Amino acid sequence: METISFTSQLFQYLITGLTVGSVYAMVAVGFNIIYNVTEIINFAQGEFVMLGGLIMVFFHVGMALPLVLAFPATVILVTLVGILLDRLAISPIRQPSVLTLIIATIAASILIKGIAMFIWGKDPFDLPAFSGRNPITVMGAVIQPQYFWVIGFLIVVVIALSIFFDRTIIGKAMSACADNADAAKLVGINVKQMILLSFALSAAIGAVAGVTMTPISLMEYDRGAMLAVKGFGAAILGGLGSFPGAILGGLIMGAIESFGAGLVSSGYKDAFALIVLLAVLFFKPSGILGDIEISKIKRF
Amino acid sequence: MNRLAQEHVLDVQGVAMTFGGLMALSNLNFQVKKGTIKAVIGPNGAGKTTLFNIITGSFPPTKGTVKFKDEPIENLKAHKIADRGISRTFQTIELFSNMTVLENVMMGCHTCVRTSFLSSGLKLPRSHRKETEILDRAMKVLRFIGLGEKINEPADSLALGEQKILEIGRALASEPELVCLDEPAAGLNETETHVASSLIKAINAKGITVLLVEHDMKVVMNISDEILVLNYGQKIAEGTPEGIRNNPRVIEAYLGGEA
Amino acid sequence: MILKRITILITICLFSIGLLISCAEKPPEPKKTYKVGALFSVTGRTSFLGDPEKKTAEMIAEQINAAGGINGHNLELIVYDTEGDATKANLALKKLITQDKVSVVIGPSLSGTSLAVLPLAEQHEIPLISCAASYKIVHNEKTGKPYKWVFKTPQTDTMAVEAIYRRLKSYGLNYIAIMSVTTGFGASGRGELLRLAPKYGMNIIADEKYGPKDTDMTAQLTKIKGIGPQAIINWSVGPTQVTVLRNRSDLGMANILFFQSHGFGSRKNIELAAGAAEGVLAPLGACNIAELLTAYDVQRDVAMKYMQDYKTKYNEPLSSFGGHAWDAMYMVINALTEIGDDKVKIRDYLENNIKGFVGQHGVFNYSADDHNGLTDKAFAMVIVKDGDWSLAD
Amino acid sequence: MLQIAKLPIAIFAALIITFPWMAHQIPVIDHYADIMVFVGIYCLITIGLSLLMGYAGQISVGHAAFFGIGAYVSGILTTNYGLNPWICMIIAMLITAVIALLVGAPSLKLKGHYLAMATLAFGIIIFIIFNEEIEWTGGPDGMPGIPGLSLFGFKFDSVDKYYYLVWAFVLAAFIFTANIIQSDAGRALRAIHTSEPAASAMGVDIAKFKIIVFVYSAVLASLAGSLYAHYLNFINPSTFDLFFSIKLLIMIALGGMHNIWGAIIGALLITFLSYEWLHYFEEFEVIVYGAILLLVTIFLPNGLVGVPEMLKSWVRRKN
Repeated sequence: METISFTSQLFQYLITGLTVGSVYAMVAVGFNIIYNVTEIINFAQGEFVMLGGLIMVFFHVGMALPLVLAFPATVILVTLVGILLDRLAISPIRQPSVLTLIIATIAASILIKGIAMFIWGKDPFDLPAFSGRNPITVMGAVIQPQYFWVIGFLIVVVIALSIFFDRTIIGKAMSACADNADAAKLVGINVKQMILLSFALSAAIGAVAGVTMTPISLMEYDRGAMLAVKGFGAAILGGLGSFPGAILGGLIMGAIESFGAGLVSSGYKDAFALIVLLAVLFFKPSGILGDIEISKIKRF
Repeated sequence: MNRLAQEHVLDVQGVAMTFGGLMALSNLNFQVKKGTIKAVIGPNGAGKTTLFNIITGSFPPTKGTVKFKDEPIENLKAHKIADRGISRTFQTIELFSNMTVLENVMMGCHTCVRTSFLSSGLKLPRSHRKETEILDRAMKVLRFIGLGEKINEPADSLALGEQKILEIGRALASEPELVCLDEPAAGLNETETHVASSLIKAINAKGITVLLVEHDMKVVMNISDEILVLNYGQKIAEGTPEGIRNNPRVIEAYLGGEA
Repeated sequence: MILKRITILITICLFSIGLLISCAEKPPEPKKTYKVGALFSVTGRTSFLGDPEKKTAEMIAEQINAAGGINGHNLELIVYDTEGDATKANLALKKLITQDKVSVVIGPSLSGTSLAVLPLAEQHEIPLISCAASYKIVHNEKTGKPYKWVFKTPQTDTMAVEAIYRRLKSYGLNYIAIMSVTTGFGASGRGELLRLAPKYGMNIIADEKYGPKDTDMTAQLTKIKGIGPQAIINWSVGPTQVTVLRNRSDLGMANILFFQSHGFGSRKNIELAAGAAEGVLAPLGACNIAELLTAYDVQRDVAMKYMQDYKTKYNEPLSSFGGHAWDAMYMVINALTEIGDDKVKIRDYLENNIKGFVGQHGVFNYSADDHNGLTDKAFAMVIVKDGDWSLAD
Repeated sequence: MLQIAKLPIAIFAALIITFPWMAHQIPVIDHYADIMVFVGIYCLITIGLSLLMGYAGQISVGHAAFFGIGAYVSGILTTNYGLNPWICMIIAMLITAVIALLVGAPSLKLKGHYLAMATLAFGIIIFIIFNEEIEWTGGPDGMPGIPGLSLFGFKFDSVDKYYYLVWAFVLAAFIFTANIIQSDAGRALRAIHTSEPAASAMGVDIAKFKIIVFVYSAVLASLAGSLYAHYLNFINPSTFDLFFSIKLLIMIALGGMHNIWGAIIGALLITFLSYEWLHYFEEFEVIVYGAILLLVTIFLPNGLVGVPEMLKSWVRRKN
């Protein structure tokens, strides 16, 4: 009987954890983009991921578009959904309290889920892996080529975002809104537009996460909520508003789940990640890389 | 001016405060005599509000002791200090904007009269009696500060001057021995400033010790018994208004030719 | 004061709205219909059970009415969605009984919801045919007998587990790893796997779990790989049972014998597994494998007809769960045809006259001691070969 | 002065008392009394949550866990140990209070989204425990055979009897909570909500107040859980999952957070929507539900209790 050495097992847990964690990290990054501009947590973030996966299936499998066309088409379509979300659900709210806005995003997520169920039904869908399904063996651990795509796209997203926020005028304007919306208004930045942009951007990132994870884990209409919860956990663990924090948080959550399932108890694996999260919060109330001073300025 | 009592109600010894390496206060010593009005002045960033926050328990000092009526209070939480008899106002108005004028002042009575969760939930006669008592006290304070007519208006609908007065009233409702007023005249017009100064004097006349931070030199010189001057977190002078007016270090550091 | 009064007014309005909606929906008084109630988890996380059940039941009701009803009586099927929620199931059953006045109830789809409404059926004395797996539904632990008013159509987990264990024993394998999803379906299967292991001399050397929305089970499988069992048994439904197969094949564990539960009964799963399902074994009921049945098999005709009807009507492959509703529906139709819509008579009919009933999931023989009525023959061991089912023998 | 008028409470009580009779007069809403039992159970939770969220300004996305702890403690103690259900109910409330204290003390130092995540994490952990500790809880399949309630030989064994039992608790909780809101303690809570520094300068022990309210709302949820378990005679974990916590949040927000009546109206509306009215939309149910929520949040940011105020200001503008 073929077995696997303990070190290889550990390595396998790590690889698996990082891949799952990359998806959480991308969701968490999406949360942060919107949080930084608006202070709200967009609970429909998980639905962007779900839509990314299902729309990609429609383009790539249903319409047989090649990958290079289907991928951007999916991202554009989900971005449009993000824009619609802001226009239809967020910006019409006249006296927004943070909690009202959050409830609005929860309502929107229920609505999107319902529409997705109506369009795609309740069954899961598959997507062919981008570069085949022949796994590679490294140190006794098996790695699906798709894992590289997931982790790779996380890196691409991170680099693209840091260039966007540090080097472009729009990105800097968005950062300004994040720091102080009133001051940003005074210097002539259109805050409403920045909010719209933040929704578009995080929808696009959600779509990327959905497209890259679907070949690994399939996709169905009600996957969004759980991803949103995990991504929210990752964002909080890393420190809300911090992009490196989101990535760190996501990867840590993924790794704890994987190691917890492998080494301790698979039934309690989700609980382990959350217990670690609580422990971190009790010692550092603003998350690992969160700034306590900044979190004091925020209303919520 | 009231110079009868000479004992110290507040005694600040060797207080220092650093924020992440930045020295906001260093080795500060001073006393406040019972029944007097003491003003703390100094340029922006001199550490006045930091001093207030330490005295009222927003955070403990890095070093040093603060004694109120001979008992150390520097490590007590804000609400404990309030219970001991120190109340305060804020530089940026911190009224309870979702409450009426009356409720704001009633809130101030929290230190003296409070009901337990259970007895107020069950509406025991005890809690009802206490509520009446709070109401009486609050009405008395409101008449004293001259807002007796506006008790049912929402606090945030008042004019700025009235809001400042209301904040002072709220601080008085707890029947404190020491009130700390953080820039009571800031942003007020001349009439309002005048009202505020006479109110402060009236408070003092009731035997309540007043510590205030203020930029308006007219107010400070007019009402204080003693003045403490801070610059860069250090005491550069202390004394009577007369003495401060003529102190060369103060003139150099802060007053310039103004006074 | 006025504010509060208006608030009250609104409350009254809300009540009235509810009232209006209810009135508007009131169906015209039918001449004489037989009313059958159904509780399925049509939406929510367990819709994979309730959705095909509802479709099946509605299809059968339509067919019956199109053919002139039951002895001239129209068959009215009233379906409520429980969403897999115990509270909703409880409310819906009471509504079926007191409001809709049905004479028999089919469902609920889940063991949990079935156990939740079981006392109500007993209390209100209405026959209920559950479509859920757990043996607890038809086994009163206090008396050791079935509950008087409750029947069920699906094979119990016990039968599926025994089918798998017997097969393993015949191969001479006894070091096994089990995996299960942390839902009612998985937990109940896991319970039976653990309970029956000693009886069949099975050593469970790994017992791993995963959540119903998990995206990857590599960690659990890696642990199992490290332990090295002779066979793996997985108990889950929905996308996770496909993900498990894919992860397993990625980890190069395809050479370890792999059993799925009877929840694997849809060709879509083989398709979604994208080749990773080859060689996987599963105990399945007749309706999954109608084409594989020999011409002599009594179930062949009913299974083929159901499969074709379902495909024609809904244009999607059959799920074995729909078959449970099929079985329950036809038992009820038989009862209504024979003795009318009296509740007591229906119950007695089910208990005494369902003998040799040829259904989708086996041949049923109900009795006073057995309200499930199936034997272990109800499952055939099936293996995935060239992307399709094939009998394992 | 914040005064909760007595007349509406009296009218409300009268409505509640006569409702089963009224419902039974009209066949199509005959079963509404049954739904109202659950509305009552959820009202117990939302009343506490409304005090916590609307008045003290502290968010909790974990109250389903307290609801579940109440239900499971009652369920386990009555079925496995045969204890008197009323005693179990009190034990459950005590256990919940201790757990709420242990969880609340560190959590309530957190702010905003961090507090939301901490309570959410707590809720999920408890849910996992309900699922995993099969020996105690029966696991995902649930725990059948929980006995009903009776008092001095009087059995609460019909819908109407249980209805009055539950709503008696609701009315008591409502009046208790309304009294708190109108007292010194209620003012202190609203003070904390507006300005923590000012509140503590007034001598308000913020940490203590937050924890008391957190524990109070948890205990109410626990009571609701016990009542739920003894009514359904069955519990399973999925009743107490994250989505129920979110549903409670929606009830509060939809009803109106800054008014205790909002807790009642929200529970009423959401329960009837999801247990009864939306049923008629079949597969569109989820879409309609989402759309209703969204429209209410957009057009009634203060919830349904804010409607009279909106109408008033609209009329004022017209004149």
